[in-house]
Amino acid sequence: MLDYVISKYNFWIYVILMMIGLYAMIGKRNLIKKLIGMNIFQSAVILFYVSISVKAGATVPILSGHSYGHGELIEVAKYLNPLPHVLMLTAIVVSIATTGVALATLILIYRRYNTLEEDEILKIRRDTGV
Amino acid sequence: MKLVALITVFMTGALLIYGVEDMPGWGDPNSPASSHVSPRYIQEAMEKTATPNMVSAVLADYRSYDTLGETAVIFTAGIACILMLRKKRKGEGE
Amino acid sequence: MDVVYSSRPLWAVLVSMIAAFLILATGEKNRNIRESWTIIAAFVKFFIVASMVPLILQGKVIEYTIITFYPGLLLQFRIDAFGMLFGLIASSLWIATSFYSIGYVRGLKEHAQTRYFFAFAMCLTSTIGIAFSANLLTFLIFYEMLTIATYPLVIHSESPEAVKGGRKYLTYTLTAGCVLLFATGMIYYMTGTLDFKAGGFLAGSGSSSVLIMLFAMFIFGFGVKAGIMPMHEWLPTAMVAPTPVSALLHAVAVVKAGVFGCLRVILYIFGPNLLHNLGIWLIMAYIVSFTVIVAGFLALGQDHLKRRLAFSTVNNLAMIILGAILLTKSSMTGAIIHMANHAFMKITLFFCAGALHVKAHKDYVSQLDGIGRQMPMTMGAFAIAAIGLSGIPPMNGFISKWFLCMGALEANQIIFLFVFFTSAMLDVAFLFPVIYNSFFKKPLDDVTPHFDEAPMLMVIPLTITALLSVVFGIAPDAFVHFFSITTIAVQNIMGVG
Amino acid sequence: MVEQFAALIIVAPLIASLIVPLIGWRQKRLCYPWVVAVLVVPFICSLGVLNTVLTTGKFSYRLGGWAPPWGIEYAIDHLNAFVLVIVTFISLIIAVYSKKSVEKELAEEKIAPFYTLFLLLVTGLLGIVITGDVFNLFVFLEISSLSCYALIAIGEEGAPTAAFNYVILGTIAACFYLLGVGYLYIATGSLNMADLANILPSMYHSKVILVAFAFFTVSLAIKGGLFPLHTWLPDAYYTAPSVVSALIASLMTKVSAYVMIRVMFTVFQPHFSVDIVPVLPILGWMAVFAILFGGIKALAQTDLKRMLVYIVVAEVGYIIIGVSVANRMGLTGAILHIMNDAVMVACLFLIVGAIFYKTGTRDINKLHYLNKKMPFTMAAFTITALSMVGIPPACGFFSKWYLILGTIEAGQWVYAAALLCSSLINAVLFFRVIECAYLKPLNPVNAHTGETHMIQRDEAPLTMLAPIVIMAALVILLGMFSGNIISSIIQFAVPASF
Repeated sequence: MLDYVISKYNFWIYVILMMIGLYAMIGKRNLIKKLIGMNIFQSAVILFYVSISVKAGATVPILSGHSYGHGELIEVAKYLNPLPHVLMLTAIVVSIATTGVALATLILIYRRYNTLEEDEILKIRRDTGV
Repeated sequence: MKLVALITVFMTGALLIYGVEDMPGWGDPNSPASSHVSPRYIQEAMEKTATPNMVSAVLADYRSYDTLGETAVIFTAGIACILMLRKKRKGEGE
Repeated sequence: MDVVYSSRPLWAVLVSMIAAFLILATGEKNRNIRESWTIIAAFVKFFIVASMVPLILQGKVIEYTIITFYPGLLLQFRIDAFGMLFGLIASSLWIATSFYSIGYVRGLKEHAQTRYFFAFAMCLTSTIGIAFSANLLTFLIFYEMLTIATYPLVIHSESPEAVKGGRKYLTYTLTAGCVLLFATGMIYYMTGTLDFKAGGFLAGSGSSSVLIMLFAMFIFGFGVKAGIMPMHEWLPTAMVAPTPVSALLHAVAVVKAGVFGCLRVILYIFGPNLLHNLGIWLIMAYIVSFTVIVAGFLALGQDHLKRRLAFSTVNNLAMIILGAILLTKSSMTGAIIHMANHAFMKITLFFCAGALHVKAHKDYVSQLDGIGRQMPMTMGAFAIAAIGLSGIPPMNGFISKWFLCMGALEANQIIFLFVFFTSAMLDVAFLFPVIYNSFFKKPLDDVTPHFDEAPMLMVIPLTITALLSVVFGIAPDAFVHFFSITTIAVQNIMGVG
Repeated sequence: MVEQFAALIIVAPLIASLIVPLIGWRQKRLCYPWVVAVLVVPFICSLGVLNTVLTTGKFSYRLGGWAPPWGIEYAIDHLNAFVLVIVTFISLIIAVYSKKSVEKELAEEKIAPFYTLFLLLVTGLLGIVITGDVFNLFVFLEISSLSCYALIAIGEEGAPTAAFNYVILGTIAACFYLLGVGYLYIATGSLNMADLANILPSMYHSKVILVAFAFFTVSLAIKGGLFPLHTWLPDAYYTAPSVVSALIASLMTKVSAYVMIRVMFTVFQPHFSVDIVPVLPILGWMAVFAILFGGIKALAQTDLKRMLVYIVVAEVGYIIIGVSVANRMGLTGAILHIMNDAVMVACLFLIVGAIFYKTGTRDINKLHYLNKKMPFTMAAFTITALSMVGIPPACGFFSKWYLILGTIEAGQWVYAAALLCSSLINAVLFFRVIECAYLKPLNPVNAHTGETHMIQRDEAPLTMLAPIVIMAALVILLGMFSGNIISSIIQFAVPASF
């Protein structure tokens, strides 16, 4: 049992992170906290992907000097899986872009309501009848 | 509301952990992820793309279309910020 | 059965649709041109329809496929004798209604005349489409179109009352449409076909409880338009519509489409044999008998002339359905021929009501004392039609009643014979006082004591329809061979059964 | 040659979007013609692609020449060729329409970035539809989402809050999707749809696959606005500028529905989605509630646009019902409804935009005499409304017909009842509007305002009216030719195993 838990501890960590992030996104009333939760969530997903690429005993997927020779068979087990890294480079960019757009919306909201507390915004909107 | 959020979160978490059970162990070199598509990248990247860094090779060549999309995402975000924020400054100036 | 492939059915349907758009394009400014489109379309339509009569009389069927939606789902026209009969009624009476409408709307200086004529032409398009449909899907498509095309006519006056009537009308008909859609889907799922077939095609395709449920759904769906109680509520309310619309609604297009649908279901989808085996025909017969009697009594209580006629319509439609559901040869003949006969008589009555409204501004039975002296032609026509409706020879109503009564005897159900008799009595009771009052009672103060008729555009059509009622009573097969067509239709149905 | 068409569908609007800011820098007025001209290209290309698919069957386009599953491919079959045509055509029409509406609703300096994002949004949607790679789909999903967030945020009062809610839920959806992709990848090692479809059947009972499927479903249900995950949708669609509402309301949810069909029946086989996971009944019931909830909420609205927004919620349910009955008829109905609903919803939103442009109001009770003021717009509205109610020969009838046949075949009476109910609710909704617009005010107090003096015709400008009329005509035409569309395209788009 313990072996089982340890052998997959990368998954437990990302699941916990993801739950924290998701809770912040749904449960928190402050918009900035929601945004932070979003980032935690995205990071959890990124960690999950990166952990997929790990192979025991392998190194980063960059060919070192001596294996530059032509025709020489490259041993697959020696290098990490490069694909998740690539995907996550894209995902990181996406998450930054999302954060940026979300922050821009928050600026718009703050300019209009002077607060980032969801309850207060709702109250203001109710009071102004919109 | 908080309760609903908690329930949702725990359900999601439980679902994810449920899935973990059938996953290959961490770092298993024979897992499908490491054995189906990726070996070819590791073996061929140098030969086909003349790039020792496989991540770069995949990023900029095999899956360069994703990267095109990625730059488009950044461009979108930039323009999005311009669209959303630009007017207000002008408005205040007037 | 020989099948003739021809695009004439399509043109018969399309001509009024084309006219509708021409009417819309011409608009309010060129009224005479606009009206001429209506008239031209009405005549062209009638001639196209009539031109196909000889083929029908030879026992042939005319078919035209427009679009195939899916294997077994076609938009297709097929004219059999029964469809032809309905098409003939609708298209011939449209001519009369067109002239009459022009007189009516101009006489009252109605607003939104373009919309009125547009909707009218669309109504006729859908009605002929219904008459010529080869299958249930095509039928349904035109049936729903008819629902919508009639709506602008019901709310024509735009008064709160009319809007309310319109809402009620839509509520009833659209609900019915949904039920029909579902029932049609069921039939397609069960049999893979929707083609009407004389004598029915459903036998053996499902358990009897499913079939009974389907039958109930269809009767509900079509019964709404046909005014079977208790789904008749919308009909008297929709009386706020202009009179030519009421005439069209209650004599030709809408309610007849409902009845036509009921008959299609009874005779061409389920078929006499199946209904006999299921045993629901008798229940159904009792339900419509109830409608026949109750509608008659309700008509007695109405002072508003158009409402009185509306209940008379409910009464007569139920009688047609009763004839069909008795499932005997004579009763079917009676039912089908009564569709035509009732149309001519009832449209005359409504025309008369409209003429009274336009000329004398009278809407209530109690106001009609002595009006016969002012408007003898109108009231004469009214008298003819009323006599016919009561089933007194030599009017055409007699012929239908005769066959219906024969049918009741053939079916060994004496009780329905009494239903027919009672209904005839009630007809006399609620129509004859109108005639008596208008001719023999002392005129009211506001009645002009000398001849002062409604516009000729109104009087001539109503005279003609009244005369035709007499002609068809003496010679049921005159002109367009209503009787022969009916006989062929009945033979087709019974031949299979 | 035709293969290059496939690439052009994405590349043309993407490159063009880069140029829009430059054009806007010099001359703002030129942004509009540029966008319209550019959007013609993907439309023509998608027609070419559809034609190729129809004549020679499905084909794939390898980006950069790398063979799948190592590289990314466009996998084009009947289904996405069909959806591509819908997306390109509707975005083109809405672009044509946009000119006046944008000029009125947005400040001048926003026009160039607006059109840039407009093109990017279209690019994103097209990218989602055309790709054959699950991760690539995510990237384009994000392009479309990001541009969508921004376009919504610049709308009227309350738009930023609505947009932020959408950002949060949209990101949850995107991350769930990404998790789904990750789980699939960890189990199979592949990202290519066709490759996945080959590998997956052997491991259908793996829990990883089940979880991946669950995450895909939830994610797409959020993106598609399926009840009860629709909470972001009404506010976002309502507050967005008219043009944006039209574009996203007609296309976003439909594209999500497309992806759902793609994932359920291409990546996973119908055997899995239908027999192994109990997801379809759940989706079906969600759809039933979506239809009823959307309809009832719509009934409570007095604002025309808000009413339409809730109708969109209900219409999503239609498509999902078609998917969830999982038979040939139902899916035919669902795919047909993707097209019909896109056209109808776009038309309705365009009309509301035009009414707002001309009268400044969207209040249903203030639409009196609109038939005199804007006869063509109202005629188009009537046609589309009838189609929504399901009156033949308008297209709405036919999708409803196939959907109902599907539910009957599956023996799902409740679904059928929901569909029929929704017809009636739509009838109430739309006839309420039609009554207000066509009939004299019922309230006698208002009667004197319009009774005597003639109402002048005051129709929307041609750039707005022409798209509306075209869409209304399409509503009828697509209905009339639904048979041809089904027999030549949709019957091949439905997975063969049904």
